[in-house]
Amino acid sequence: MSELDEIGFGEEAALLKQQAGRLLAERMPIDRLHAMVAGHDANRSGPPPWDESLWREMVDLGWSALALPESAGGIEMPLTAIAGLMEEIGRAALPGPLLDTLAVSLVLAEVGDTAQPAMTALAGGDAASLAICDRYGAWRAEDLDVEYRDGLLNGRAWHVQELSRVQHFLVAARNGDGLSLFWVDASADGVQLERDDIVDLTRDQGRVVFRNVVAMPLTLQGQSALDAAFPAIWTLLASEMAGASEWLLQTTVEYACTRQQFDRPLGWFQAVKHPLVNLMIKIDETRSLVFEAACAMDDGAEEARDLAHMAKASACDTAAFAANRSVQLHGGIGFTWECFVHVYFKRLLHGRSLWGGAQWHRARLAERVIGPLAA
Amino acid sequence: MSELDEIGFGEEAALLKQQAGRLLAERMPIDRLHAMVAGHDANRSGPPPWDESLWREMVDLGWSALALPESAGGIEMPLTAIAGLMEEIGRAALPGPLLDTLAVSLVLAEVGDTAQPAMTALAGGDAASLAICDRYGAWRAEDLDVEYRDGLLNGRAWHVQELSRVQHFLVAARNGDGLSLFWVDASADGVQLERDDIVDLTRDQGRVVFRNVVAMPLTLQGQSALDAAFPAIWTLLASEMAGASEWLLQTTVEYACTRQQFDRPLGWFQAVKHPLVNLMIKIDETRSLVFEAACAMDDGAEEARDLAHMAKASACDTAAFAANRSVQLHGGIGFTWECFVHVYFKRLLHGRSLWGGAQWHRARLAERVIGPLAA
Amino acid sequence: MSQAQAAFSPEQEDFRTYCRQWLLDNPVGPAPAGMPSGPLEITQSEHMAHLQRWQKKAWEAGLIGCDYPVEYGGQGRQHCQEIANEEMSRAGFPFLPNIVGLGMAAPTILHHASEELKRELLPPIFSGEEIWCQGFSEPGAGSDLANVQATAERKGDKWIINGHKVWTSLAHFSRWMILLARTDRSDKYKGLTYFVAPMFADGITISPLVKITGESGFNEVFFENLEIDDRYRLDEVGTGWQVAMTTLLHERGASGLRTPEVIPQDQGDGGTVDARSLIELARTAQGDGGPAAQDPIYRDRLMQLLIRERAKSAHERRAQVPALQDHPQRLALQNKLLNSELVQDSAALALDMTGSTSTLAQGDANAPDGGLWPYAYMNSFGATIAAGTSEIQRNILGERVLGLPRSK
Amino acid sequence: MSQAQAAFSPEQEDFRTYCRQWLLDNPVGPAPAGMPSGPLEITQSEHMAHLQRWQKKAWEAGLIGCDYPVEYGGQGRQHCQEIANEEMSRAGFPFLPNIVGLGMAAPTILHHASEELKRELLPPIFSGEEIWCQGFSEPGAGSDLANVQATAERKGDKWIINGHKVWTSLAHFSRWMILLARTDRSDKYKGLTYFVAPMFADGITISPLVKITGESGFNEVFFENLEIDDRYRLDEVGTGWQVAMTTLLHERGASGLRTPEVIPQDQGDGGTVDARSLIELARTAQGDGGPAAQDPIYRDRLMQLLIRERAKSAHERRAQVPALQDHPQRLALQNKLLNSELVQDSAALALDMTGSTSTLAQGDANAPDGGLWPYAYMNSFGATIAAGTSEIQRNILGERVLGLPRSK
Repeated sequence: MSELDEIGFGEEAALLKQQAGRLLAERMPIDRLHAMVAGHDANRSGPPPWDESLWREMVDLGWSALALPESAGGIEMPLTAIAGLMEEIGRAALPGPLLDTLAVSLVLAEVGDTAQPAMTALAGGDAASLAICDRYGAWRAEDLDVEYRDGLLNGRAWHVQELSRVQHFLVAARNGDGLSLFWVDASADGVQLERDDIVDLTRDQGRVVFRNVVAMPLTLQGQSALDAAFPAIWTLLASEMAGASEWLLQTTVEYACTRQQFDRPLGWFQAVKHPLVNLMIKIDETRSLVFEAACAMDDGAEEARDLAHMAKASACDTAAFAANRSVQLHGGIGFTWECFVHVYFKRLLHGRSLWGGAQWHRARLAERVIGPLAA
Repeated sequence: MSELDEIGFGEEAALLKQQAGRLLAERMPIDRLHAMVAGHDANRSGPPPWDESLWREMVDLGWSALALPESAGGIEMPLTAIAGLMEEIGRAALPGPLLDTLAVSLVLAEVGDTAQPAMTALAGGDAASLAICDRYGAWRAEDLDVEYRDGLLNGRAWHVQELSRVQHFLVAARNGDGLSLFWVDASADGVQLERDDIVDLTRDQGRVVFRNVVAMPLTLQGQSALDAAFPAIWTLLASEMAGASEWLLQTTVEYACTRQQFDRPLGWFQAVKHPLVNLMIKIDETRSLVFEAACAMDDGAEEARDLAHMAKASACDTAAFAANRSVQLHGGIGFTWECFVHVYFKRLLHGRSLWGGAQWHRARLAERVIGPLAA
Repeated sequence: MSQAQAAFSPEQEDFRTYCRQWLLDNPVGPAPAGMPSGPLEITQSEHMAHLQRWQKKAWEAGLIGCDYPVEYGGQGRQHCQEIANEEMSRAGFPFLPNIVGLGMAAPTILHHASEELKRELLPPIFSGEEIWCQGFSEPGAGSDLANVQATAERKGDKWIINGHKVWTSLAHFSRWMILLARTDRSDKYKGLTYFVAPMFADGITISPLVKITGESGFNEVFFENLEIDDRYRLDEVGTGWQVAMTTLLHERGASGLRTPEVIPQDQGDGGTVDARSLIELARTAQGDGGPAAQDPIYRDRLMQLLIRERAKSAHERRAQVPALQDHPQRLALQNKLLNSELVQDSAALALDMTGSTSTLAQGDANAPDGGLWPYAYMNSFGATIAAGTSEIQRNILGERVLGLPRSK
Repeated sequence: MSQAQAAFSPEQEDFRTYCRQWLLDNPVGPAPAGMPSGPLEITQSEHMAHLQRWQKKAWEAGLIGCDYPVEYGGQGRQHCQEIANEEMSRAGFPFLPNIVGLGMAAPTILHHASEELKRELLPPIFSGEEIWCQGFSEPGAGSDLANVQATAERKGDKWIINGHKVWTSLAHFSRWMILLARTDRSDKYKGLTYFVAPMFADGITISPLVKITGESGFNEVFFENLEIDDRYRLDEVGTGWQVAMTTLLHERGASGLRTPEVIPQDQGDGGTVDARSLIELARTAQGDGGPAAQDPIYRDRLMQLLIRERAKSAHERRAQVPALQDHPQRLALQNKLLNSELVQDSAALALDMTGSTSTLAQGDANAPDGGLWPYAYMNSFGATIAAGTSEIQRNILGERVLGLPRSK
């Protein structure tokens, strides 16, 4: 594990973030991304396009192993550093299973010894995704559609991200009264992928159907492994959303500085300037909470879980506001594919509902801070 | 009962509103009101000042009897007309027990024959106020502090408006499992008035303490009489608040047109102009809902209660926004007694919490429109 | 009988009875598959043809354009269009496809065109036989509409048009365009002239723009030496800005002359963006922990929208009482802003309530209400941007109604 | 040990130990009755005297002004004031009354005054013996600060001051004022000069203004031929605007030099406007139907405020990491806006939660938290208006950080 500097974001972390920013700007500038995803949207047949060779390169750089323990062949960077990287991923609206593979790593790290083979696969460069949600996107044992009985998985996991871009799924299933976790190959017998038709042009979402899939639990304490890992996962997603929101801010500011109406640049008008400032304030709120949450997790601080709820709640509100105002302030052009705002708009609306929306996170936070709601 | 015109607001109503506007502008312009209430605030001893002779004149004009049935010597104007009058009362921020006397009339009209003596007193020019609330401003039987037993009232009614400006109280008390209503003279044996020290400079609020006060129930069905009368009461209060909010809007617009900063009138800046427009929109929402609610009540339409909840919920939000923005947009002067905004600011904050705030009214509306919350 | 109905004249009441009967006698058969939700979303000729057929039938029955004079294809009635609109809406009649023609071109032609043009152009607008589009906006003239750069140069009795219009809905179906062009570079406002341009002439290229939703729906229109006759000019040379204001007044619903239109009714099928549909959605939609209709926070937000929506319809009655208003245009000029922001906020709430299922697109079998809501949300920006952005609407309200100094 | 603490230097850690010990050894005795909640609310001499005594003691112990050079009454330390602030705040030390002196006058004097003035004026600021007030705002110069009309006319070695300043907090206790005056009518910005003015001289009339709360707290100050020595001028004639910017930079908390201050701690007694106090309030406050803490809507609103508050404190750590920022001033310049609007919104939520009891004034026995909340709400507008309104703050952020064109 690399040494933390005093403040929680060391030179290594700064270099990683810088490297990512440069690589993505060069390899997947928004006009290239747009050309790639726009082609697909017209007919919507087959999997949504992404740049798999860029992904391989990211794997070679070690990014997909950043959250794996060193003991499992991973890099085990501080979460602050990984969150910094995710901000750049968001800024580029990059399609691909990085967030999901990191999320799976974080859960596996909570599982213990039985997760070793799975971690080895990830350390070797495989990608994985969480297959843990019910049809409403929640992951409580009693609601899950997937059930484990007599050594077999049956049912359907919903809202699985990066469906056809990963080699493995970390599956949550009802097992008696509890929730157990399983490691299932995407190509295993009885596994079938059903693609969702989604609004977001950068993601690949769908359902994984299990029909008598032979499996062995990684852990019977699935709920507590998920609970332990999710604060870090929320934080990474929040960071990614902050990065995408920042792209919208900067792009809209740029447009407001050049676009002239009434012989003035748009940004001269307070009706444009002040909402942009409000957006900046919201983004900064999210970014600081992300950093604070990541620091708290790296430190093992008690407040970490609260901060993660705060970060994701903030990210959701920031994303909604960023998406809304950047289309509006672009005016007519923002309503078309002539500019690229819509790609981020859709990606942010997607991220907003993933793994809990703002209101859900605030309700969880309230339970912790105020105490439970009386029944 | 006067004839309704086709649209619900006839010539008589228009004349009443006009007459009220003229009378109040002449007799209680804001500088006079301010001089009157500002003197009191310095020491806060004794009852807050008001113009009792103006009140007598209003009584002589019949205003306090507008909601009384003709059969009881009242004028029985349509609620639309009375709401129009209340808008002018709000515009003038007029201290005095008009709203409260009207509210009591509306409840008495629901009570039936036993209310005749009380209605006769009001028709004769007396003023009255509701003494129905618990310490939190609610009026459910189980929470009331006042109890009726063996012919005697004991306990304390909270948040009684116009405490020392009325001759009678309409009292709600627990009576066994139910809520009964009583007619009690302010000067009756065992009645004691305790004045609240309040923020609003135009109202006189306090508690009425009952110690073995001899009383006979007007009705045992007090809850249903209150329930039947409250939609009209909420509508009148909402109208009053809309009038006060409109005064703040017009006053702030005027200031924004004259005050110069950066060689421009303030209102030239969109950061000032757009909030004022938003305030106008909110005020119009309240005013239209008030009128629609009053029409529905005059028509006996089923939607009346829904509309009254909407009107008061809207009035509360409008009031909060009006108070907030008019101080802010006045800048430094708005933060002082050099301008009169603060009088309306305080009056509106008071009205906002009276007889249910925005959230409470929306929760009641939701019960009616969506259905009850499952326990 | 409610007071609102009591305010109708006997002529109106008779007309209502007539409309209701006609609509009963002429039930609308099944529509072609995949019908769009509104006129601006029409992309297929089959859908357009279906809608045009029904518009023509209703016009022949006297339900469309009925407040216009008989010689222009109307019925010479007074305040009857609102009755026809109500009855058509209630009957679930198909929406009228010629939205630009009916709402913008017709009133502008009525006020500013020659007698000859009125007789020529108005009847096929009402019948729906000639679809219209609008040629105001340009890449450099959005909110700043007067910045129009497309030129009209006089050449004898003709005008030569060159330039580039954008966001032109229905251009590919249109026979006519209302066109704002520059005839004088020396004065921003007085240098504009208003024309009606034949879209069937040479010199016009139409190229579709992709909307945020991924659908094509409007277009860019390029003029290259389009030649049009001087008789297609409305009003005087140099008065284009004033004429355009007539158009916008009607587009924003702020005029007395009611536009023929059919408001899609909520049929409990969740097909409309209104509070009732949202409440129905809330009964099933959930993120986590039960349906939104049982969540006090969503209940509160739903009631906030319901209140805004109900207030908007309540404006109609109060607008008829001068004693309850401070400025004659105060309610009318709010119309566009209230409608467009209410739809946007409603769709946003639906996205929140549907949680993870809000990610699903139109066409996905598991999408709530068939994927209506994310598309309603995206499309809502059309309304908060077009015909004067919400920011411009607030300027207009602040300046014209409140009397605040002009920001520009 | 948290990372935040690990970031302190050994000198800072030693200093913290010293502060903590001193504060333990010097417990603050009981205060006079009716102590105000902050420096700007001080109206009684008795309260002022009590606070001045404690400020002096802390200065003598080296806790105030410690990052300033020794010759100016400081200790010549580095980044130690924040330590002293934290420790004093934690220990519940009384707030420092000389807020204008410490936060505005001292850094301005340090950067712009002559050596002689620094030695003369700075030590009694830190000791609290000389209270300062600010003479920037005028009836016609609020947001448009450069519109100052008070004049300074040169007369040999003297300046003659005439004019009218407003919103002057603490004027009646002050020995000095930082004064912005016009020395040239021909140029709005370059016509200003910055002085320090003795409030004990002839030619000054102080007249109290009543605040929205009904309390007096600040003043109007009238100058009638006040004569001051040229040595009281800061920097050059005509550079007043630049000097004032130094003052405002420090007032808005956007500079590196930390102001000595004590942040009142929430002692569970609901005396502070922060999320913790609100949550405590919510456990008892109710409108109808149970305490607010059991109402999902209030819980959600409470969490929204808690999140804003926590993010604000999280800014401090991120501000130290250049790699996590896009613009060096981006977080610092938000400080004033975030603080003032958070307090305002928090107080507004408290009013909602307390329902009918929110009508009760300070002094009413039944008022929640002694009537704190309505007064906190009213006073909050002081902070959203003074020292650059929230509207001006948004202009500054948009222009300086985002690089948008200047609105003025």
